[in-house]
Amino acid sequence: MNVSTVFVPRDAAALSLGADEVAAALAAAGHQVIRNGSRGMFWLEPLVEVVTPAGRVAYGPVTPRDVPGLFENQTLRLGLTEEIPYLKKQERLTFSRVGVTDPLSLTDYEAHGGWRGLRAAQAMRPAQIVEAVVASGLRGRGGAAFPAGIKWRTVLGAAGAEKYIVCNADEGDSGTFSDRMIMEGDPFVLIEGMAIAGLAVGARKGYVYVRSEYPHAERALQAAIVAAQPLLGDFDIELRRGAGAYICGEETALLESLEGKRGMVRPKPPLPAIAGLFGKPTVVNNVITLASVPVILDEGPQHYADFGMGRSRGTLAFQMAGNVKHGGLVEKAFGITLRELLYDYGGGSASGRPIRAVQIGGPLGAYFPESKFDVPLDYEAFAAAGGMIGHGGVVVFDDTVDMAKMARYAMEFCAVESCGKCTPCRIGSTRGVEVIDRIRVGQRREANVELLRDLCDTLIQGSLCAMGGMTPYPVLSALDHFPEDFRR
Amino acid sequence: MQSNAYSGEVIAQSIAAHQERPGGLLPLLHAIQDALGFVPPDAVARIAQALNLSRAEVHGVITFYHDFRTAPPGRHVVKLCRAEACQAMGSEALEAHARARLGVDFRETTANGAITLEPVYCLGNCALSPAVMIDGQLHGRVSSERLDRLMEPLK
Amino acid sequence: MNAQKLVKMANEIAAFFDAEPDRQVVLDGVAGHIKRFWDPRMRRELLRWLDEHGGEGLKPTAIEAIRTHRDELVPRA
Amino acid sequence: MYSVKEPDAGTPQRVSEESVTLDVDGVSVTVPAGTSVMRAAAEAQVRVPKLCATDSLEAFGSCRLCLVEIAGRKGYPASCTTVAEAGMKVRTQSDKLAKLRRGMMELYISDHPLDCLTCPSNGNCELQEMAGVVGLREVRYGYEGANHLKQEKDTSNPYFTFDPTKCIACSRCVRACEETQGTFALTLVGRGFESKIAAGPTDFLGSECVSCGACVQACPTATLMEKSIIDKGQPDHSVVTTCAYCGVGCSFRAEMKGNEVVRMVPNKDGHANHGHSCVKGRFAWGYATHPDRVKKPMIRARITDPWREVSWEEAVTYAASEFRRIQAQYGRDSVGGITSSRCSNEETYLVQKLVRAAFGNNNVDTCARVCHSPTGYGLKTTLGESAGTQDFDSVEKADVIVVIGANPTDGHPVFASQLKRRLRQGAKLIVLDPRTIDLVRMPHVEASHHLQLRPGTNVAVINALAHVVVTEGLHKEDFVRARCDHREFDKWKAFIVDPRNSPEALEETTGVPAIEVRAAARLYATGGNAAIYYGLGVTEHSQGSTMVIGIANLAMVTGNIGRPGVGVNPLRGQNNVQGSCDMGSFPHELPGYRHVSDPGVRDLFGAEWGVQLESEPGLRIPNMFDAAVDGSFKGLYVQGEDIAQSDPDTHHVTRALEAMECIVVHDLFMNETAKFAHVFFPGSSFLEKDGTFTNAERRISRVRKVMPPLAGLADWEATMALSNALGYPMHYDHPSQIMDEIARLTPTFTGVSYGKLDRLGSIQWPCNDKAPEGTPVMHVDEFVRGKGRFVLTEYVPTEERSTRKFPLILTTGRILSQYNVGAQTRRTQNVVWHQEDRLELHPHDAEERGIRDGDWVSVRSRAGETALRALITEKMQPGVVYTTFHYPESGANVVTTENSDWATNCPEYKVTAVQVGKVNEPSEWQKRFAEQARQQSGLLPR
Repeated sequence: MNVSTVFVPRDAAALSLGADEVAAALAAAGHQVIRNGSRGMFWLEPLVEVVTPAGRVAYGPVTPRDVPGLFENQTLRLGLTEEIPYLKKQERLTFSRVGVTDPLSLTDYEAHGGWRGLRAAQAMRPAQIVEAVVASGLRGRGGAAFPAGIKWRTVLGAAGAEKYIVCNADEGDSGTFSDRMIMEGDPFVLIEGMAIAGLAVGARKGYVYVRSEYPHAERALQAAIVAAQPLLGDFDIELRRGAGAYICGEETALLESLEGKRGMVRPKPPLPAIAGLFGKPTVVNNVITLASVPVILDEGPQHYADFGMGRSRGTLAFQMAGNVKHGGLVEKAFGITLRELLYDYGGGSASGRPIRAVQIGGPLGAYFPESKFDVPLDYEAFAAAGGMIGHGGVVVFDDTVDMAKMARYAMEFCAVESCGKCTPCRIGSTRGVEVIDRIRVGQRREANVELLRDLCDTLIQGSLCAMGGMTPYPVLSALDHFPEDFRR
Repeated sequence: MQSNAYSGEVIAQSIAAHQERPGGLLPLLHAIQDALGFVPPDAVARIAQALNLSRAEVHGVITFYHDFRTAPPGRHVVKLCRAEACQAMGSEALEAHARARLGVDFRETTANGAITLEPVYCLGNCALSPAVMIDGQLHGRVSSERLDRLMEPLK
Repeated sequence: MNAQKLVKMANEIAAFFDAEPDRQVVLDGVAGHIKRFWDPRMRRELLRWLDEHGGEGLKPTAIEAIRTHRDELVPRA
Repeated sequence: MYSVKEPDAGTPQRVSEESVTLDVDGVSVTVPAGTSVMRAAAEAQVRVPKLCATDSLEAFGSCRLCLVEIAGRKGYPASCTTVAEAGMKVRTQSDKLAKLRRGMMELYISDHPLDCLTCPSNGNCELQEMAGVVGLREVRYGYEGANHLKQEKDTSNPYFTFDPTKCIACSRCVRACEETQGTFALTLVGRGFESKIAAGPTDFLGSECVSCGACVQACPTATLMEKSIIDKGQPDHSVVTTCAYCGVGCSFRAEMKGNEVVRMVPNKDGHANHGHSCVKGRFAWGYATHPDRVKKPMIRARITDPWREVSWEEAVTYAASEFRRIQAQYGRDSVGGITSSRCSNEETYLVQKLVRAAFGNNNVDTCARVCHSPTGYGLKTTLGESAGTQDFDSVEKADVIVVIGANPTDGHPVFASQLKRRLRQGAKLIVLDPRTIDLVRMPHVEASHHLQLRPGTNVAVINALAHVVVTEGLHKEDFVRARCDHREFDKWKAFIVDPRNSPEALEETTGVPAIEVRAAARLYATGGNAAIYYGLGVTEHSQGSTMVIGIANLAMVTGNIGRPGVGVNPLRGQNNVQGSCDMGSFPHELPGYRHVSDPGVRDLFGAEWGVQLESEPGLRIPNMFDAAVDGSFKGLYVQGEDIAQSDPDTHHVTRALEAMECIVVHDLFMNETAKFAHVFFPGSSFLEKDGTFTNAERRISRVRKVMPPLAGLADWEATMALSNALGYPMHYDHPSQIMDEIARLTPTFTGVSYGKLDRLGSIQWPCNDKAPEGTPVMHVDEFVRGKGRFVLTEYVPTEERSTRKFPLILTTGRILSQYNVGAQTRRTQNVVWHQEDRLELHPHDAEERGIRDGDWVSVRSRAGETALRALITEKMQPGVVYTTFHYPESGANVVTTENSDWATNCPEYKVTAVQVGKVNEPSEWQKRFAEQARQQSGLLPR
């Protein structure tokens, strides 16, 4: 077979299915192998792309055994990558380069529109940068959905020579991996976004707090930081590794952790924007939020704001996971319905059985039954339906799921990961597990269900942070939509 | 003795490398654990002294984060994801299988010191559940059979 | 009283005031201090030492100070 | 927690120019900006339920009991962490809030033992109280669930227990250890449901805990609980009084059952301590009722005779007749008295009055002679008043803090906590000390400069600092021109700029790198408000007074005098050092520091006392010893001081005491001096009498009687009886009358009275028509002496220097758990922290002598020899050794010499040339000491 240029992802998910072995086989066969990020079509991984005059042609899923004669293999051939409907129908703004470029190649990055946002920002006054982000309507993609520009404005206005940009890369929600894909697939865009944030608020130091469960992402991002640092002027970025604490995804706990302390949640006020890291004004944004900034500065805020609906502007990187046929990343403008995602993209359940429940927004997100699949994915609309989009994770369960068990797990997870500061979360989560256990074995069921609802109310209204405040959502939604599972 | 001298050296080097970092306690603890597999209890006083913290503070931090061990783990560490996406694809069965196969519970090490089994809450491989991480290497769509194959060489 | 001790004390007082450039201030200082802080029997013994042993062991400053202010240093009987 | 319940506003007070007005449950309340909603509610007499909040600690927001409703805000914000805003409408009670609070309590109680009736904090437990307040009626979770009820109790601390089964993880103890005490010995371990409080990886006794009691104070349950309460139960009433240990003068509530003390808790309203305490004042009060207390007067003709218990009348009559016999035989000036810095102002005043009016001479001195007499001389000479210039709170406005020859974390722990808090807020620290004291580097504290000088070179260093300030033009010319005497300044300037005073020239002498001295000088002169705190490391030198003057010079030349945040602050060793000096205890001064040679002053007192006063100064303590050896001094009344143990050159002191014919010892215990005494007056502890103490910041505070004197008479009553027996009548029904007399006679005390003390809590003198409520900061617009006076401070090396025979320099000090000669603390469980005095030396010096840690070593000087066990530590510099002097058998003062301060005769405890070597038996002196102790105890009544 003739020598050609092939792309084999270095994304951790692709590696988890043997991408390295495939790459090695292709290299052994004499091909020029480029390691790219993942296109986010994980059911096709390892996805190999071959450069042809017509464009990049995709094959997948590929195993080392398929490498000999791969290009003649019609069953694995997927046609032009860009034409694959799953990808073609997406609106990739933040992820435009992910899977396309070599994540660690500065020339690649430059060639694909990299640094244009930063250059634009360098020509603007800080206030102008902030107002551009405000105008774009970009909201925090970590889950809270707070307008990023407003947060920046506060930090810009805050007194003090020393300010910080903190990137929250503690992506702990089950069913999410978009932060990881950026860090592994296009780390420079995150670095560029942080540098722009630095210019906007007058910070010269940035920290990225990466969870320890992401060793591949840590290595990729660290290498990218080293490569890009010379281009960032006096803005310095340092990577810090978490140590196994979901709560450190909560911004104030994350700051405590960055300060070398126990990851205990701080009361707000004071807002981190006023008194954050080491007591200094601090921007704390999620990876996707910061990675979305360069395109906003490059194409202009209006271009970004033109996507989406209502007060949810731009796109969101939905992540489909769990029991779904075509799991992966779908970047779409807000407004798409759950049903479109699950069937038009996801292709239904992986098991082929009916989809019974979907958890959106991670372990603190509500479980939706089939009846709610037509709610448009928009922050407000979703909240109205008793859910939250959060970080955009969509975990699919088929009809074999025991929702009482999932409710129990929600409480168990809270018990495992609670920082232990406030009473409802510290004691309530453990009591929640115990009460659900009693319900499941039919012990004074009605009384215990009532107790469980009271406990959930105490958690929602009384907790110090979202950990305890939202743990009841999966519990109550399970109780409301799948009561039969609590009566087995 | 030999190992003590070695760990002492590691602790000293780690302290030297991270002492000046603002809020450098976590990087320092990571450096020690990356090299030794755990944070020896006798490191606490030295770390406290170096960072001008109390021993109690350092102890408090070590015990807060589940990553940090105060005793050496097995030669290999197998982490099973317990989070929702993996549960949706049968991770509980995989858990049960692993426990039975290794004869240990979570946070325990096999009698021959080969494998420590640990729970983990999401590895970011949720589209390829169930996910497992073995000595830092990620694996997706892990069936019981596949897990056995992966653990075979570790025993 | 132990004269040696008193001599040592007087010398230490003299050493402090010796830093003064103005001699009169030095002498007033030394004598004044002894008068203000020394019990009569101590002053009596010091004067005796000056008379009977020529102030042996005393620094010149101390001797001069005591001599020039002798009247004030003599305790009233 | 405070058992006799005090109001708790929940969060600390805020100070602000602007104020906000809000509405709490329909009540309009105005508070300073920054105040929490919880505190605002408290101001409006609305009590919001709470557990993790207390007004001594910053808000934490963990218990979630204090949730409220605020109009226009969603959810239920915690009132402790929510800042009050103008126009806020707050509701603290509603059905919803009641339900939520019950929900919280239900969770708490589901993991708490149900043993209220047998719990030591029963009736005084915030958890119990809150359960009642929120109306908890059932715990639907049951009690079979996961819990913390199976944990071990930690009883390792001698004074309090830690029972984790009762812990609600509110972290008040952890925060108190950090915010209040600044030790950081406590932490939460684990997380979530598994969160537990721990003293680090060990038990309390083995931890970094200094047993200050702040955590016990802060605990809302019985988790941290005094053993005395566990043993005796809750108190029924409390009396506010003042601690009798160090010069901080903490205000305490003696919590009582009848007339038995069950607990001492620091008083929140205490102006010196603001509710904080240390291990001594908080816990080490057991000595007051120790079996060793002598309860009956005793007399004997010769010190080799057995003691005979007699009535007060017989004892007093015998003592008086002896004093009169001696005066008849050897002259009026052959007797004298020593007042105590541990006794009250009133008692001290009476003793000096007795000496001056009844003995008819000025042979009165006080133990301040051997600690801070140079402070009196130095500050009076330069500033015009023999006292520190600031109040303690002033440190909270200091930007640069200089600690010279003091070890606050051991000697003045409660002030040290306040100082450390300021350092954590960013103030800079400079330490001048031969030893690496804890403040040089400890958790969250680090000195910018540690000038580790050689003992005895203080004056050289202070001159070098001043030299840098002036030669580099960093001094405040305008301040000096406006406030100080120009002629004296110009003379001083010429002296100080001389090259011989440069850091470079003195580097060899002091051992401090010139560059460090220069950096420290620049920081002090240019770093903002700069405050100097100093201790006995400054005064107990042959140039002690010179050093105090040098410190005053430096403060004046940099304009660091006369406002909050600056000043010259002596840290007084004992509770009433300042007071005993104020009360005219010095042989040359009448109360108010007025010289006896001043006829006007003598007439004033003479008229009030109805006697002719002696115009010549009397003997100072060391002079008394010399005169005794010399044969012209034969009788001594010594109240509350153990001169035989605390004064230097023990051999000399012993000879003097043996030469006397009547020594009356007035003390709580059979102390070392009593072994040479002919009459023993049993003393009364601070719990057994009324009076006042004056602390290091000139603060006069009340001491209140909580139990009758064990021996029948309070000290002031005994002194009165002795005076009457001497034929000089004294009649006071209550110490308040003594204070009234002091006020009549002393311009700086004119406005002081018990009535006003009760009203204001405490008063800092001067208190008179010019300052009716007292004077926190002195020398504000002008110095007490008018113009500030610069005085030349030539460095004159001490004659005590290391030689081939005595190559090391010994310096002495004290330790946190023990106090002075240890008479009190040795009779408490504080001994678990310090069972013996050790000789601390540097590994290098130990190596050279083949000494291993714990070895017995002899310490030899030209004065004498003793033996101690070695403690090898890097805290010492090579060539310098150190010991404490809390145990008589240690004989630290057998080694110290007769050298003393040129001006005041304050002993040079801090510099003794010694040799150290391994031995395997006690020294000759120690053997004799043991023998004498055996003999004397044999002479005590069975």
